[in-house]
Amino acid sequence: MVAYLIRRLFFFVPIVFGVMLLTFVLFFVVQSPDAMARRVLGPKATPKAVENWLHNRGYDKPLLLNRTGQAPWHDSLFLNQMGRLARFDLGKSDVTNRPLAEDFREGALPSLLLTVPAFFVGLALSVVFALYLVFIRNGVVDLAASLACVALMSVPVMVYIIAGQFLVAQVLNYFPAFGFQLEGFSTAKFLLLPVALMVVSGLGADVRLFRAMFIEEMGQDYIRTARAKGVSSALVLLRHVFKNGLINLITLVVASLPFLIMGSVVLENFFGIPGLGNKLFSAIQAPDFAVVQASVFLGSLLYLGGLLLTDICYAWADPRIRLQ
Amino acid sequence: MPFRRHPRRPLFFAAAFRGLLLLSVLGVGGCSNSPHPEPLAEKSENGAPWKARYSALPEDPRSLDPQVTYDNVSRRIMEPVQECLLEYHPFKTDPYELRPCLLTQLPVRTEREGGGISYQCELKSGILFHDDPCFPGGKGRELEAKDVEFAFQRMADPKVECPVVSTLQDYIEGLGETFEAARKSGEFDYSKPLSGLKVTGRYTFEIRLKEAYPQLLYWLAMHFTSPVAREAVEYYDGKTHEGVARELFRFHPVATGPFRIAEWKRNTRIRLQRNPGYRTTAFPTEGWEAAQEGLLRPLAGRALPLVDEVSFTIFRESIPIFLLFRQGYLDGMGVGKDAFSSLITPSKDLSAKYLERGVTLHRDTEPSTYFMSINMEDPVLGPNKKLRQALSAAFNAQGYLDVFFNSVPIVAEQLLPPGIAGYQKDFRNPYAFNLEKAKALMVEAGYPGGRDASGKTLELTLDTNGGSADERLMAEFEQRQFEAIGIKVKVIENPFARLMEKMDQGSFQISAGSGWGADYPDPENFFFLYYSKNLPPTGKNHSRYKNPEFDRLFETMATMENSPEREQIARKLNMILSEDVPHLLTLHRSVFGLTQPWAPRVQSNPMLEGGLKYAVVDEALREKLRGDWNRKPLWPALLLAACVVSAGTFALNVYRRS
Amino acid sequence: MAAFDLVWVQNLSVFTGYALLGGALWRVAGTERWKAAWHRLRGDRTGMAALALICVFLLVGTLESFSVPQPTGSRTLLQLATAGIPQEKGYSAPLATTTLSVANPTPLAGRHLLGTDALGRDTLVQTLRATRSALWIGGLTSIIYIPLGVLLGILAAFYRGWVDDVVQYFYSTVAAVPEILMLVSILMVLGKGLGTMAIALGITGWVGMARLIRGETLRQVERPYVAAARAMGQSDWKILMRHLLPNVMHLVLIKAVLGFSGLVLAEAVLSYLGVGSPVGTASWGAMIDASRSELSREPFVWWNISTSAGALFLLVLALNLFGDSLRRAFDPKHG
Amino acid sequence: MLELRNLSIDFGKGASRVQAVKGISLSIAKGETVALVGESGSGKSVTGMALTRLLPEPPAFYAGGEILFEGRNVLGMNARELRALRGGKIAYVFQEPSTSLNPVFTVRSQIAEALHLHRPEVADVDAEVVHCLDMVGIVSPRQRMDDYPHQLSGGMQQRVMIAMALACRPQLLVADEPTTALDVTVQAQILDQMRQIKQQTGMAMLLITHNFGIIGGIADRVAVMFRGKIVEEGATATVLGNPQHAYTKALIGCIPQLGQHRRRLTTIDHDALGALC
Repeated sequence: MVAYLIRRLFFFVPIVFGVMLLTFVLFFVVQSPDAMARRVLGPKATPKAVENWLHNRGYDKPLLLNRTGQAPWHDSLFLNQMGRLARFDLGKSDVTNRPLAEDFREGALPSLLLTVPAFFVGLALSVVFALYLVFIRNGVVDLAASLACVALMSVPVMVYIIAGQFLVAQVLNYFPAFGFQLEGFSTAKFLLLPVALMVVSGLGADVRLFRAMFIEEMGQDYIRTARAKGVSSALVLLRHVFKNGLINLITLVVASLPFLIMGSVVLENFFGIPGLGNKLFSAIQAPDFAVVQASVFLGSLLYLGGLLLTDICYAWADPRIRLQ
Repeated sequence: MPFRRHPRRPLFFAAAFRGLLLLSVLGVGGCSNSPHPEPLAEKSENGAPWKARYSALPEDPRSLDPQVTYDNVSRRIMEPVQECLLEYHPFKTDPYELRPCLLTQLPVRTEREGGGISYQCELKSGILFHDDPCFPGGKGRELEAKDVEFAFQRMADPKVECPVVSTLQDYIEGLGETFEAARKSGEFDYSKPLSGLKVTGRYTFEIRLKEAYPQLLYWLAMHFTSPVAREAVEYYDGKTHEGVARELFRFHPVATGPFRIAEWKRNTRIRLQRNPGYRTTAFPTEGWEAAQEGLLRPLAGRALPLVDEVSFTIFRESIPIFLLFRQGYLDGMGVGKDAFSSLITPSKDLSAKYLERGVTLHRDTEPSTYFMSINMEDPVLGPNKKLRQALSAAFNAQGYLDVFFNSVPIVAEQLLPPGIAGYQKDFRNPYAFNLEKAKALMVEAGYPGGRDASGKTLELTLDTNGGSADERLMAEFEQRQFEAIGIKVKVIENPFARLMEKMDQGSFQISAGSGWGADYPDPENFFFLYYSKNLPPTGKNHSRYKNPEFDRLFETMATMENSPEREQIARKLNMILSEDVPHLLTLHRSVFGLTQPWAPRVQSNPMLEGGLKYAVVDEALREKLRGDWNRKPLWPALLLAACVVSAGTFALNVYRRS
Repeated sequence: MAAFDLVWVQNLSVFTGYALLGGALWRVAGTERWKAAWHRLRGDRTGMAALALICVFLLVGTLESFSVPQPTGSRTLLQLATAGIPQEKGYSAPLATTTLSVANPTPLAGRHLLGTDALGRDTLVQTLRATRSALWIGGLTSIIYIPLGVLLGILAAFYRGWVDDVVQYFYSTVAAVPEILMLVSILMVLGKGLGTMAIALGITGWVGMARLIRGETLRQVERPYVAAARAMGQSDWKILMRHLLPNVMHLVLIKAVLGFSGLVLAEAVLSYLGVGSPVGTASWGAMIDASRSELSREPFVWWNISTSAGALFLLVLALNLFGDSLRRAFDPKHG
Repeated sequence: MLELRNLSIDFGKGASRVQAVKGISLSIAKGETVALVGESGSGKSVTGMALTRLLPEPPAFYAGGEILFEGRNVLGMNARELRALRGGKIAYVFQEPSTSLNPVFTVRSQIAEALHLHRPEVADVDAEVVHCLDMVGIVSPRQRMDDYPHQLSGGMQQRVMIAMALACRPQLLVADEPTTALDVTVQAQILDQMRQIKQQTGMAMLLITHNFGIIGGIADRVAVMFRGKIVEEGATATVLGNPQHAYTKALIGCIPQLGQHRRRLTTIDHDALGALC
């Protein structure tokens, strides 16, 4: 097991390198560092200011390899930055000059406070609904629920948010319709609405998916065996279908776990939650390459972490699998 | 798997009931729906109730370093924290007027022998910096002339990245040379004085210019020239922080303004607290409109600021702003497109619902002009003046404002916006929207019905800044305008930087969405956009307009002090541009703003970015109205609880039945 | 004449698309497995209803896809068909008689069943026209990502070894780059457009398909029929095409149908990100995105969002139901 | 003990209706072993599943007739009674042991589940599980019971299935193609084991198979099913020795000499067996 994990970790190094190279190319193919400086400095910036800005951040160096002959070949923008990332130094924002490690540290907790409850509540609800739909499958309620799920899926999340905020701010007034304060237990009152909306907006697709997965499981021979043993339908679902379905669920769900830390763009924007959700998004728009790069770097580590976690959970949940 | 054969029903109901109680207590009971934290204090030093103002901000300021800050958002925080040498009078906007702030009086202009001009300045004595750990004992020291010198040195330091140094270096002595020298050596030497700024005494200094540049006074009312304490920069940007996390100087301004930053939670809020040592300025005793006499007279001469705290909440989406304003949790808001229809009646008044609440509507016009640039070097558009005039006459600017801006802004008839010297109130654009005239001009231009001699339809490209849904619709609108006179328009949506690049390179025909907001209220700041020595990439003459007559008049006007003669020249420049049409004018930006009954607006000078030191608030009225506006009905809680309980019961039954 | 070329290139490509689709269906229609599936599908009333609905969407999309050159630029068949519906000055509610414009409500030139949008265009017509974007994005992207994903997936599982390593490396790398960055960057390089959007979505979309097909092929390769084919001395290519491909085809089909609705929804997200369909192209995504400001007006403009979301709902629903029916029809355990 | 009277089972409704079982009657007495023989698709497995209404409804639909178990109509039972019947009175062994065992539970927990359901009075569950495994001839059952199904061979898996079926001491064991998925030597062992157990416990058995070859030594009576109907029924020896119906003859013709040479089953000669039918 340990040997397996170590081998996987070695496989990850070239992937991270590839991801960073791809990001670099994608970003600087889209816009030269020059264009980026213009965006940051605004339409009134003079060429001299642009040049100075680029120089201060090292963006005036050759992009991939230094072939000017005046400096060592590795003194290029990409390689310098890879070197920095290899030391886990995330660098500073191009726009605000603030150390990014600090930005990410500050944003992680609010993001997690939003996504973790939403994720688990959503997961639990979807699984319960899906199990219930499998229980009454092929009936009228099942069909109606299918329609409802597709309807939930086709309504964009913005509409949920606007409706939800309107309801809370114009009718109920029970708790704030906007805002965020980290202050112990009462933080919850700010999270109630966004968490609920996140759950609702994800529910349709998840219920459909899980229902399909559980139905698939229902057709298996061992379900027939269990029923032949006299196990009640409810227990067949809760015990046999659920545990086997769980294994499929793990591949889908666990890989996305590390990404909870990245928050949710739309919800964080609408509710003023100071999370990491729109970090990447607004960095692409700003544009702030340093932030994009750091986000992608962390993102790829999280993704690979998710893969590893999936492997481990898989081995834990499915007795047939041993990691070698 | 052990399971209970007989689930105990009563237990479930007990739990549900308890949940219901909890919910009722949590929801309907004491839980406040305020998005704001408690104010910083309950009472101010003199025992009066604490007064706080609540405002909205679209994003975190990028930088609060006075020599760097250029964008509007940062300036809104900068303005109450950091004062400038001069400031705009809060009430005099037509024309705008400067008055001393940190200085004792407006700088005195003197001619130097051997050419060059000097301005003699004197700081008020007894002005203190904010109390801050960077000073010995944590007590703010007195402001001196050397702090102004340090600020000017910082402008010349390439590492600081002052955005206006390349403009000012043309006028202030030694600025450009010092900047270049420091770029070469990689290090700026702060021990060497800057030749353009000479400290002549503890409070006095002299600014030396290479040539006449009356606009310098406006620059002294901007933050780039605001004094900076060297201790603060060294303390916050120093290499060693003894292991303690410290903000950079650009996020921790140490200045002399009426407020200081008490709390900055990224992406959430910024709270400013009154600077107890502030004595620099007082409420003006004259200059307001007669209509405001009742409100402002009692305030005249009072010590500033008038509130104890200003809380900015950061909203990255505009919709919640409206909701919180309705709940009474914001003291003012701009009326964006989204909220417009619900607030403003067809006659541009506030709707009755809000009038009843005591809300007031304000209309603010910014000193700015928006237009579409025409490339004068384009082989089709450049030589064909009639065609440009036809385009101008084909564009329905009022319709554009009606669709996209709720008819709030003013249609631009000339390059200069209102309030700037040279603006002609009665001037009408000779090529304003007139479809018949446009069609006639097309004939004169050689394109009757949009077709050239060979019968081919004229095709033009329109470069836009692609992105939001609104921008798409605007592009489609513009396209339709020109199609009406038979021209086929191809829209190219560009990312912002690409559009800038195209405009710099001159590789466009018509570019939508150009505009210019005044750096300072002077005609020079607008007409230089069409000065032929100001071509891209170094300058901003994106239309690549070259007219010797225009250049000559501009050069004369630029260095003149404001006078009737100067206005005459400005008018001539206006006429030349109107006839030559190097741009299609659209609008002067203006917006509607709302204020709550407890926070009446005292000033509306757009150059002040809020003018928070003059702001007032009636705390008691707010408390009362907020209570009235946030009633909590009980029935939804009961309904929800009933739903939860019945769903639970149902699930239980299903389980038992199986 | 550039416009001439463009119109005919577009018309031709629609023809080609249909021809390819028809050819593919013709090719597989003869096989036993597909015949049986079709037989079962015919008995499935929901499935057939969904298929009919999809065909209606296809018809509308096709009408919008064929353009005819006109004096002021080309117009689509659908535009010509609806040319009688006048354009108004701004928003108007369904069946209203004046515009919603607050400044000056003006009488309408005609009645509009589902109201008009900000520029006064009939909402129903816009929604119908937008079908084309949805189908193009779904269809083109599928043409790009399905062959790519299937081929790479099968190759990786069949050859194992370094081929597998390379394929796995590629899809891990692509999957680890955030999708937003990928899509936005590609669209910025290639420019906005339905075609480029399809390319961008295709480049990010093949990963899921490749992973699925690789997993399934790994299982299939173990089956005796592959060994038997090898023993008979068949070439690798034949084994891949004749034995493995047909056996994973049902998965491809189902994934493609369900993926289609995901792609249609993705267009809405891309519009929110500002890289949606280009100016002049009606799209549900753009309509939904515009609703952000429409919904917070008062009285709020609900007809644009509900019509476009309704159309999206119908298409997604039809695809989902049809996907379910297909799954049932191809399920070997059934019957 | 068990009696099917004129039982008909349909699948689907309306146009797509398929009649899987068309009015069959069959009875099984206490301790008796009946073999239900027919080729795949003849409705024999459907009949087996129908005994405790295991078929998913819909698509299955009981169109007519009755299933009487100890005098009570199974078709009229409610869910609770049916559950008591399944596993408790009538237990099943299915064809494919590798898929019929739940892969994520240990052998112990799968057998224990049946015990919990039908014999809650058993105090030492582990001992009972060991006893059951021992009965089906599993070596060192105490170690084996903590294994997961995939850790066992096909034969072992089928033994576990049988042990699970026996755990609740049912009155009737429905063995649906219990040996088809296994290789020939293991088939013989399993059949042997089943025969022994039957003698020990005295339960009745319904052996469903397409293979006449295996019923000889084990079934008392044989019913032959063809296209949803029972075409021939009688004592095993009679039917095997003198088949009346053409279909039966064809089926038996498929397995030359098997009836006479059943002792030689374990030898290599009958390797071709599987391929022939």
